[in-house]
Amino acid sequence: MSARLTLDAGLVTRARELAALAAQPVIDLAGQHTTVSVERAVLRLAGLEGTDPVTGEGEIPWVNRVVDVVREQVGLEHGVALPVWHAIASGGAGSLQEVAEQVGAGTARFEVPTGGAEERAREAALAAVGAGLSRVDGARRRREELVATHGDPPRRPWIYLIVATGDIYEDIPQAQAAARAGADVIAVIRSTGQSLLDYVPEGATRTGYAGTYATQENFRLMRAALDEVSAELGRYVRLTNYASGLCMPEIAALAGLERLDMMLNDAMYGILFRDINPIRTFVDQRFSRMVHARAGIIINTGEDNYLTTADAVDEAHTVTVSQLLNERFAREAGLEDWQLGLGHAFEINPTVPGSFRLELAHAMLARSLFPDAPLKWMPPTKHMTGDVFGGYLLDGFFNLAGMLTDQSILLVGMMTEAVVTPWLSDRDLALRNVRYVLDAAGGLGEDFSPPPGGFIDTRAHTVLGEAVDLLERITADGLLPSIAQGTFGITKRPADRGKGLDGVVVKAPGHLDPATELMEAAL
Amino acid sequence: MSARLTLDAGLVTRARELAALAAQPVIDLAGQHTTVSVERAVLRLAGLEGTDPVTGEGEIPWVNRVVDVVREQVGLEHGVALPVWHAIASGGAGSLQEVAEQVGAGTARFEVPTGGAEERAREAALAAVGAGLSRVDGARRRREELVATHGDPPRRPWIYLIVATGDIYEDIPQAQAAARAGADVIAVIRSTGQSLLDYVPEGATRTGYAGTYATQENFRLMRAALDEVSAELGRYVRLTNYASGLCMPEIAALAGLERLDMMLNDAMYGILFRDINPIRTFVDQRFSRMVHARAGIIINTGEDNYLTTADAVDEAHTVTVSQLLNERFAREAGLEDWQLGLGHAFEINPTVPGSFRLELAHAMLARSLFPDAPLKWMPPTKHMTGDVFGGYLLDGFFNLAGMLTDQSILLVGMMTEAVVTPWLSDRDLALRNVRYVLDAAGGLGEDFSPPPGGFIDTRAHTVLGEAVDLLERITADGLLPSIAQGTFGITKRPADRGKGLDGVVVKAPGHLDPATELMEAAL
Amino acid sequence: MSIVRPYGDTTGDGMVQTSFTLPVPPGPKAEGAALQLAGKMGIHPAMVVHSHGIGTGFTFFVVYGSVTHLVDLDAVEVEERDYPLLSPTEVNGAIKTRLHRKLVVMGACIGTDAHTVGIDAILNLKGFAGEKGLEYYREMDVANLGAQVTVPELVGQARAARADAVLVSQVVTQKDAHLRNTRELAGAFREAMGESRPLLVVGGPRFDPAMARDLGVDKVFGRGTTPGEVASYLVSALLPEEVAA
Amino acid sequence: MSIVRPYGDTTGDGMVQTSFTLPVPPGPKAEGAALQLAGKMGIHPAMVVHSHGIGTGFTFFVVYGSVTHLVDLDAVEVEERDYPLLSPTEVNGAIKTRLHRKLVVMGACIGTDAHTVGIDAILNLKGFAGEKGLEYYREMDVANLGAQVTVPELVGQARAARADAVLVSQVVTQKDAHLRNTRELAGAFREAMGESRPLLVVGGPRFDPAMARDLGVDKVFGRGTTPGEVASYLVSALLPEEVAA
Ligand code: B12
Ligand code: B12
Ligand SMILES: Cc1ncc(COP(=O)(O)O)c(C=O)c1O
Ligand SMILES: Cc1ncc(COP(=O)(O)O)c(C=O)c1O
Repeated sequence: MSARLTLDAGLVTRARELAALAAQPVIDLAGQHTTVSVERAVLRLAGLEGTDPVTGEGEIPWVNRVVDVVREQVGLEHGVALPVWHAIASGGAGSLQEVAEQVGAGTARFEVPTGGAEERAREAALAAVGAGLSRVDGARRRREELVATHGDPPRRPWIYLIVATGDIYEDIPQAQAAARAGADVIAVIRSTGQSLLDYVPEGATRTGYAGTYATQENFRLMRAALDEVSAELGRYVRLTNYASGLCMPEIAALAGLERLDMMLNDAMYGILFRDINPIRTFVDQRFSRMVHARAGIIINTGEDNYLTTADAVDEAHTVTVSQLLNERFAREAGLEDWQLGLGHAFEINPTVPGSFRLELAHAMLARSLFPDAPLKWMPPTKHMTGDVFGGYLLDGFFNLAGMLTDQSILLVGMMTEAVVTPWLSDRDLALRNVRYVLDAAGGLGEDFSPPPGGFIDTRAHTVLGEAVDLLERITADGLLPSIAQGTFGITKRPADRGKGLDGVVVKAPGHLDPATELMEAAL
Repeated sequence: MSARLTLDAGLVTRARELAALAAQPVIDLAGQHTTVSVERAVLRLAGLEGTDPVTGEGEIPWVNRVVDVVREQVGLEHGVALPVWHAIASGGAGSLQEVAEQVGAGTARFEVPTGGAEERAREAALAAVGAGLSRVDGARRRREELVATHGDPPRRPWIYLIVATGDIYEDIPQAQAAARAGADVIAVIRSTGQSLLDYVPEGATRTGYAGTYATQENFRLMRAALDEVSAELGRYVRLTNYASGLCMPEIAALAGLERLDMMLNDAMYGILFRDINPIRTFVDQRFSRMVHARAGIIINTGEDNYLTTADAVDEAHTVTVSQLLNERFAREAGLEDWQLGLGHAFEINPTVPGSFRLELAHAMLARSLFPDAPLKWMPPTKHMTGDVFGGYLLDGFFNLAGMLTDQSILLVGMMTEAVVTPWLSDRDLALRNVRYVLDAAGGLGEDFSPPPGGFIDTRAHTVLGEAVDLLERITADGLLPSIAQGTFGITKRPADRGKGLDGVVVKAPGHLDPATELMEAAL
Repeated sequence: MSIVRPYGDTTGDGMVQTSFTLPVPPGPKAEGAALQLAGKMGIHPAMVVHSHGIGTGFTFFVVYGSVTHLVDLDAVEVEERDYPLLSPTEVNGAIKTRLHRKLVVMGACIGTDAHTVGIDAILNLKGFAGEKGLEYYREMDVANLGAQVTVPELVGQARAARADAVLVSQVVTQKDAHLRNTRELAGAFREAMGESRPLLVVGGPRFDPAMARDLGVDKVFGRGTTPGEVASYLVSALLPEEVAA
Repeated sequence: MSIVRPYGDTTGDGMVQTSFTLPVPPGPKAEGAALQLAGKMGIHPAMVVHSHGIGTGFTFFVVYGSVTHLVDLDAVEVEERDYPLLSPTEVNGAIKTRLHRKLVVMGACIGTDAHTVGIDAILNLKGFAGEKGLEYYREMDVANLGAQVTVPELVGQARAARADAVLVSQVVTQKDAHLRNTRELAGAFREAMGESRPLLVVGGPRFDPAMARDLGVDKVFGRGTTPGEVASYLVSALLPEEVAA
């Protein structure tokens, strides 16, 4: 395959060793903590839906109310499962729903069971959450069936398009139109505010800003619409959303239940770009990745974002380092290589001489370092301007580079990137662009063979070398201090700051998280 | 150089042999005829300028009036030179200008001299035309000086841009703006009607349609404007026009006198696309090419045009055949390889699968077959539509292919190709497009190496093989009958039809064309 | 609903894109001028999202915004096809049964226009978009005079050949050459032949089909015309069914 | 001359390009609708040079033509810079001599907007377009609160720090979020601090600099703003020369 470079095997091995070393302390940390969102995700997997009609204008989900009250009454160190299923197992409530209603009514009284009661609560919790995981397994099997029936896209890269009107009912026809015009994957971006909400909104929503709220109902509606269009097209059209922000674990659970196919899910994005507390993020990450592993969901990591705040040439190696860390965290959580949609991006300033060849070098490095991962390649955004003609051209060269370097998932760029969230016509023009490139230049890989020692090969090795050097420094300093120093995306995030820190709880011995327990057991 | 294919040497040799065989009868024909325009060009080289203020609303040049009256009185079989300089040498007129005035007044009486009178007329004619050729030589030296002073464009391909407002005074600032924005060559397209005018208009003109009249004064004005901008930019900006149509020889002469740098000049374009009589064309061709050879002008041939009427894949080999014929005709007329801007074009329907790779194959075939010729590559026109976004992308891929295959002169495509003659902004956007491609992907040739036996190599050989087959047929049938059958551009042009046939005259023994004689002697 | 607005990403948002050049040097004043123009075009609010100088005296702009105009679909006047589309067999049949001789069709590009690909697409055997050209029609007698034919020449040839229909192509439109040439054509035929002139049909990519009357011809075809449409029109215009009935 | 028109390739030709989508299926009716809209935009004559269906219910158009509107350059209202551009040394000097203490500047992105690159470009040492950011100015005391700061939080912090100027960035504009947020900001400061509120400066790529008054803030900066411009403005607005004199 011409899109592969022959990388220095010693460097590659060293890079992976260092990534594992750097990740380990954080993985240990994740094991020692739980968060409010992990606990809420447990309740969601056990089937608790709906909102408290009274509190907060009826917008607060029952899972939030229950976790908050449990925390108030007995703390979260043991997890929410033991107190809740103790209430049920001990006859205090007939069902999980009834527990919630008691919380609503202010009559719930939780306690942490011990001895036999603990064992009964534990069994009940495992059974309830196990049922939810079975629904997740069912969704995974259903996806496999539908892919078998309708078929996968006929070629790589898969074409990935964004929909973002803020109104699920405008999104649906636009997504269907995009699929008919050639999109293989539809991503519904979320409203600007959602990632910092510490609850998942409910129902079909029409009021997002620059994105549509991620809700279980919106997931369901869009997945159903895409199933319809998949049948029509004879090609399974995938759906993506964001397991990110303060509710990452819950959204991962909802995605598993509603058969989403891919999820944006990055180990550090929330820390860097949403100022979410690092520990909160790493704990939530691990849980959400286990769910994704179980659900057969492909994750998309967010290294592209670094290049919007940092320079894409100077900081190219930070992308590589982050990909290696994301790979390590992902494998540890049970994800397989085919599920690792590691991210990178075409973000070099187009006025830099040789920018296109530098892009090729970076893209081939990623391709060669992660040969089995479904790499996701992001289009130019930072250097897109209001010159929509120049932008359309740049997107065409992005598409070309994506094809030449054998990327797996191509997020299609919009000529209006610097102007507006995509219009219907932008998406259509973007698809025409990518179609031209793939049809006209498909197979050009045969003629593309950067020579060993040439510009591309040399540049790729330079970046790999810088990545190994940085990993050496990170293992020495520790990953959390490195993040605090602004290593990624030149954004500094200390471990003791950031949003959502108050939702982090050190686990007590005997903490029960039935979801993690079941998922780990199945690995 | 990666942009070269290793072509089958046997096929290449055979192709050139056949082209020479096919061209010879037509070269012989050219030697046996003269045309009104060749004769007028002789007078122009001898310095006859201006128009008859009386005839035809003052628009008819003296050269036309003199040639017409000579023809009326004594026929053109001996050429215009002998009767005219006989009139002068015998004291009938004091100067060429006076001859013209006598023609205007109706008092001129021409005769074909013989014996000593013939010899005196001949000497006088050679001296007068020789003075004109010295001015052409002077212009050539001046160009060489200016190139030495200002320098050539820093890189290949040279960027070639079209200006075409119809008004020389709008053209000039637009041409200067284009040069400042990066154009290396400016072409002023001619008004739609000019090629069928059997005279060259005079003076600065402001009333062309979709192009500006080619006049000696317009040439002068534009060359002066570009000299100004060349000095400003420190880069010699070249000027191009069209030695084509019924006045091809005269325009070639004016171009030589006014220091134009390149000229569109094709052996068959006028026949096929202006329905000009084939014999007229081939006679005018040979003369104009000798002038171009002498003037150090680079010619641009018109094979690109075939692909606007014929299919660019099916008829790719007709382009190759025509290039080989143009090469043969050019060399025979004294042009050197560095002057052969053989034409070809990016005109494959972009919806054809693999269209871009097919374009690469065709472009590499031309590059490899004519390694020393400054190939001129034309952008997509036929498949450009009103979708200006798609058009801008296609032009970008054209630019990329031009760079990858090492073309010498790149005529920059306009996104509004299907809409309007280029706007100021179209030209500017087109230059931004080519600048992006050359800056961002320059050097990509290092990574581009179509393997022997691969798609590109195979396709190039297929076309070359088809070209040899067609040349075999043409040598068998004769070039004129082949043109009559619609071999090129699927347009049928019989040798005894077409415009300007009445301007063709069989030369008598003793015919004098002092220009040709002097130019041939200097070869 | 008969009232619509442009659609960016939400029904009724009215969003459009526009670009243009103003003969003013780049700067805040130029941007203000661009906004003024956008406002006059009905774009409100308008955003100048890009501008760059071209040379020293010009600035190019890209503007996005919402137009306040409403589009009334009921008020749209369309040159709807008011004749049935016939197959070649039907066309031949109609000519045979209603005319009892071949239909004489003459085509040309007039003026200095040398673009023959369009008229060839309509006339030549090869045709266009998968449809055969008029030469394929057994019952038509087609003469294609090619390009750069003068109007007097065309009138003469049409008269000599007793053409039933004259088809003229015009592709070059700079300075409205196509409109001028078409008017000249119509005038010359009127003058030379009066009521007995052949059916006059013009075509080309930049014509507005609604302009026939204004130009003095019988029919105008625009971009993407197919030979079958033209053949069908000729039958309906020259051999209306009632006449045959 | 103060009257100009768009320039295609000839002075006064008025040529513009526009593209838009209408919620109607492709066809002659759709083209007619596009021409109607173009006409209402003042494009006359207009050519629909391209159209294609998007899905079944929408059609995308590209239109070229000449606008009849005139642009009156004299009537252009420009938010001209009405303060001198100062170098960092001059800014520091002015603060030192006129204020006798550090100028306290607080920056943030408010609402749900998380785009900090713009405000960072103005505030961070690194700066923008070759100019150092305000943190580089010795006489300024700069606090950058980052993104997704709520308005009440910002008011509180500004009051506590006795900020002289509050700089707010807004990049997301969908559904006019930037305008809504800016108005909320102005209202909250007015309510909390009345006349003694800090100078309010907002910026972002889609703001129209002429809107400051309308939004209730002191100054609005648009795309491409440089730190030097902002520093110079702060000096002129907070420390006018007369006061010092
Ligand atoms: C091919 C082509 C040429 C070829 C023509 C070869 C030939 N034998 O026809 C060559 C290379 C010779 C050429 C030369 C020139 N060209 Co030219 N050319 C084109 C090009 C690339 C394609 C036109 C075409 O063939 N379209 C395909 C046919 C099938 O489409 P069509 O003509 O629209 O026809 C369809 C309909 O309109 C309709 N139709 C057309 N005619 C008729 C008639 C009837 C009766 C009916 C019923 C229907 C009908 O049916 C057809 C099928 O659907 C266009 C750019 C473009 N992409 O459009 C420029 C273009 C048309 N050319 C242009 C110009 C300016 C020239 C030149 C004048 C340039 C110059 N100064 O040297 C020269 C000179 C020609 C002259 N004297 O007229 C301009 C015209 C600008 C304008 N709007 O005024 C264009 C738009 C390019 C540009 N942007 O500058 N050209
Ligand atoms: C980088 C970027 C991001 C980064 C931001 C990282 C960060 N830490 O800032 C990331 C990847 C995180 C991101 C995320 C999102 N983004 Co974003 N992003 C961009 C992008 C590519 C570049 C913006 C940028 O950095 N420009 C460079 C800076 C220097 O320019 P600037 O902001 O204009 O600032 C200059 C001036 O405006 C001015 N200025 C700006 N602020 C201020 C303040 C003051 C006081 C002053 C004086 C001057 C001033 O001075 C600066 C220097 O000249 C743009 C697209 C584009 N090319 O413009 C989209 C864009 C802004 N993003 C967009 C969207 C929708 C989002 C998301 C909401 C998508 C989603 N739903 O997930 C998310 C969520 C973010 C959120 N909650 O707000 C949209 C906004 C659409 C709109 N017009 O409403 C854009 C336009 C892309 C698009 N077409 O969809 N994004
Ligand atoms: C990894 C990742 N997560 C999430 C997001 C979206 O942000 P938010 O969490 O605000 O929805 C992005 C941005 O594209 C991303 O790359
Ligand atoms: C070789 C050649 N000559 C001449 C022309 C121009 O045509 P005209 O002779 O009508 O000016 C062209 C068209 O681009 C051409 O390719």
